[in-house]
Amino acid sequence: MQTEWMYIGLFLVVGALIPAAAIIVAAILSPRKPNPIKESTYECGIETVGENWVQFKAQYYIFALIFLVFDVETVFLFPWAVSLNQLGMFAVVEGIIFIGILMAGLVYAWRKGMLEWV
Amino acid sequence: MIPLSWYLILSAALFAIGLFGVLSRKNAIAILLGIELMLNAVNINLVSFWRYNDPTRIDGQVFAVIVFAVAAAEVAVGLALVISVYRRRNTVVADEIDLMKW
Amino acid sequence: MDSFFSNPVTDWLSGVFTGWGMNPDAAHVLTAFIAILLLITVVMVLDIFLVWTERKIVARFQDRIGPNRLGPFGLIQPFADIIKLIIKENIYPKGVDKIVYNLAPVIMMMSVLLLWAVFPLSPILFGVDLNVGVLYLIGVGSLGTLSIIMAGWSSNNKYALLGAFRQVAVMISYEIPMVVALLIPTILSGSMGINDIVWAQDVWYIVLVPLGFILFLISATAELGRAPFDLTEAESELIAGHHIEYSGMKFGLFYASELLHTFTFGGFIAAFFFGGWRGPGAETYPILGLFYFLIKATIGYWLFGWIKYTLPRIRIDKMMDLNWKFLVPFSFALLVFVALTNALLADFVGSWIYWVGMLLSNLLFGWVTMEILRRRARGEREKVEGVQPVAEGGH
Amino acid sequence: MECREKIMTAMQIIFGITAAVMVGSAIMVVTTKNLIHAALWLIVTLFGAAVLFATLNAGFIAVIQVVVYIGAIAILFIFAIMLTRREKGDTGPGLNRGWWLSAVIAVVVFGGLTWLLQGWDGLSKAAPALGPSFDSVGLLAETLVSPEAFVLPFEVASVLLLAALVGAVYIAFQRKGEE
Repeated sequence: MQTEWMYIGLFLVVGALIPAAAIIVAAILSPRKPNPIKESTYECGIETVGENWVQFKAQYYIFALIFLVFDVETVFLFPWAVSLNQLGMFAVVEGIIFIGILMAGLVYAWRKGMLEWV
Repeated sequence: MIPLSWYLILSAALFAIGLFGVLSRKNAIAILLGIELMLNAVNINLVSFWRYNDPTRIDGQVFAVIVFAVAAAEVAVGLALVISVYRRRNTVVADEIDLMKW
Repeated sequence: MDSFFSNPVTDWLSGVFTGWGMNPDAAHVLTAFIAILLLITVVMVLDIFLVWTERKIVARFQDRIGPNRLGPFGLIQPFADIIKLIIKENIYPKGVDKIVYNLAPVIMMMSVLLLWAVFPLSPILFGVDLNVGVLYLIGVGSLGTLSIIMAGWSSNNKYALLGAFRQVAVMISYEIPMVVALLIPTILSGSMGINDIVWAQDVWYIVLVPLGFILFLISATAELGRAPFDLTEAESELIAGHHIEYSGMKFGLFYASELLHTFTFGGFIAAFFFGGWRGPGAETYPILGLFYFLIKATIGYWLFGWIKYTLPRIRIDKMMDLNWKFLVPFSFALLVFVALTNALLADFVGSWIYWVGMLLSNLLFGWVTMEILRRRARGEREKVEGVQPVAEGGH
Repeated sequence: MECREKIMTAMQIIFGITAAVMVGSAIMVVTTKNLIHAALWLIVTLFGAAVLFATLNAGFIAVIQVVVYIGAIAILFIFAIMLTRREKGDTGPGLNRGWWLSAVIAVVVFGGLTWLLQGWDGLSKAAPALGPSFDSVGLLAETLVSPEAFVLPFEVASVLLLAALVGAVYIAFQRKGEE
């Protein structure tokens, strides 16, 4: 178990080093002649107007929030799915109740019109 | 083997740093970041106690999973409150949100 | 079972290192390091050829020939591309957050390479046999999401930020149906390990749960950010999404990681639904398993390409509607349904009754869903048609 | 036996590096002015915690840490920071006037906790060895769902998540006509 995770860790290190090496090699080999026009922010050829920091609407947060709740639900559903074969019908009913309760949340958000993007 | 004390001291350190963040940050979201650190310290404790006591009793891991759910609920509601306050009063500085103070 | 890190070859190699007077653990780590380096090099070379394949496929779909000048069939073209990317000027736009800006493509590529750590290539050739493999897949995917946010935020560009946020909103939304689609093989095989899932597929899961396969295909397409869900490449509105300000090798990494990600997901589709490396004689001759697996993975990859070059892009609000109002409820209903049928047919596991029962119940579920959708569509059409005479009167 | 001890030393080195990174990034979380940077440092800390869970043989918890904290909670934080900011970077000091008092309290808490731990005799206990067939994921799965153990918390968790979803969505939702 621990050795498996050590391999994963090693993989992570190598997997980060190789792209990093690619960027570093490119940075060494490539020319560098900066000028203000070249470094300006890209905006379809016109001059950048106003702050680069735009205000976002709350809809992004709503979706991230619903996602968070369902993501945590998977924490519980994966053990449930693994033990389903051993525990049989009881576990299935349990899972149905669990999913049903959460679906109520989705239905609530839906009925309140919170799932509309616009 | 790593002694149990290492984990516990690390988690105590994280807890203290999180506490400092909660007490001293001005921004309400930064305060929530500090709370996340504290919850993580708790999780490290739970899992290391599970590992060092009796791994065949899985309770520690179950508690950790429940802590995940609680942390998610806390963050969701906390950040929603911050956003709601920001929309009404245009600030996220905790000191200025003193409507309920009096 | 052997794995990529401890098999006769690596044992022999670490034996050689030990013979040179190295301590056994260090030799083991060094061997694993070499194995990983080798695997990643092979993957990167594969990635270079994927660039060529992608360009050839898109050319064929658009009735062109594609790269054909450099070398036979233009095979040397991707190498020329790489040389160009390496010697391109290294531009830092005004106001970028340099560390985060450079870290984003690295994390992106790393998140794709990490998937190969659990890739089941053949019965004896795989990375780590994690017992939480499926969840590992999702966790690594979330690193990719993170890198998109980092790229968009650090670029100091409105469009990059907006594109990144849209992309992330889509990715996290479609992650829910994907997770549920992955729960279905987990239920059927009773394990989260990818190897266990492959071993459990006496009958391919695409036969048992075709709807699960379709669900996974749709959500994986969105997760990969490919058409019809490639919002960030909506050139007319968002230019290029999170990687507008990237050029040279950093852009190259984003591009290469997208292609490799697609191929990797083709492989996971093969592992979860097409029986992985399984096929006649694969268990006795593992090399045959590798062959089968690569063919299946290529079919999966080609499937993504087919979808990408056939369907037009979908608007973001339609995409969100599709996910939250159809795919999420549908996926959970399917999950419950599969769990229920699986429990009801538990006595027949391994016999043809189970397989036919699963398939028929799945088809029934799909038919009922289609019928409900058809009814709703008809109702909405009638609503629209009721208004139409007024519109026609204007002509 | 000797070989085994060397692996343990390797584990200790890994633990040391992870702990140093975690403490450093945690300090950055509570002191950085730029909130996005604070959130990114928090992600580093959380990733470190995932590594620690892996060293503790809790693979499931480690993966869940990445899925839930990095994949969802951190992203929620970043979204919230984006929503509540009008200009890039923070203006004014990030810490309030009494920050030194908070620092003293934090140090006292840390000192108190370590002092308490020192007096406890269970501290030097070695971790029990796990057999090769020990499957903590399967065990966790059975315990979490089985009727004799944690079935009630399992269901209550879903109620908790439902309450959080309904409450948070209700609070954050911008009704029509508002602003």
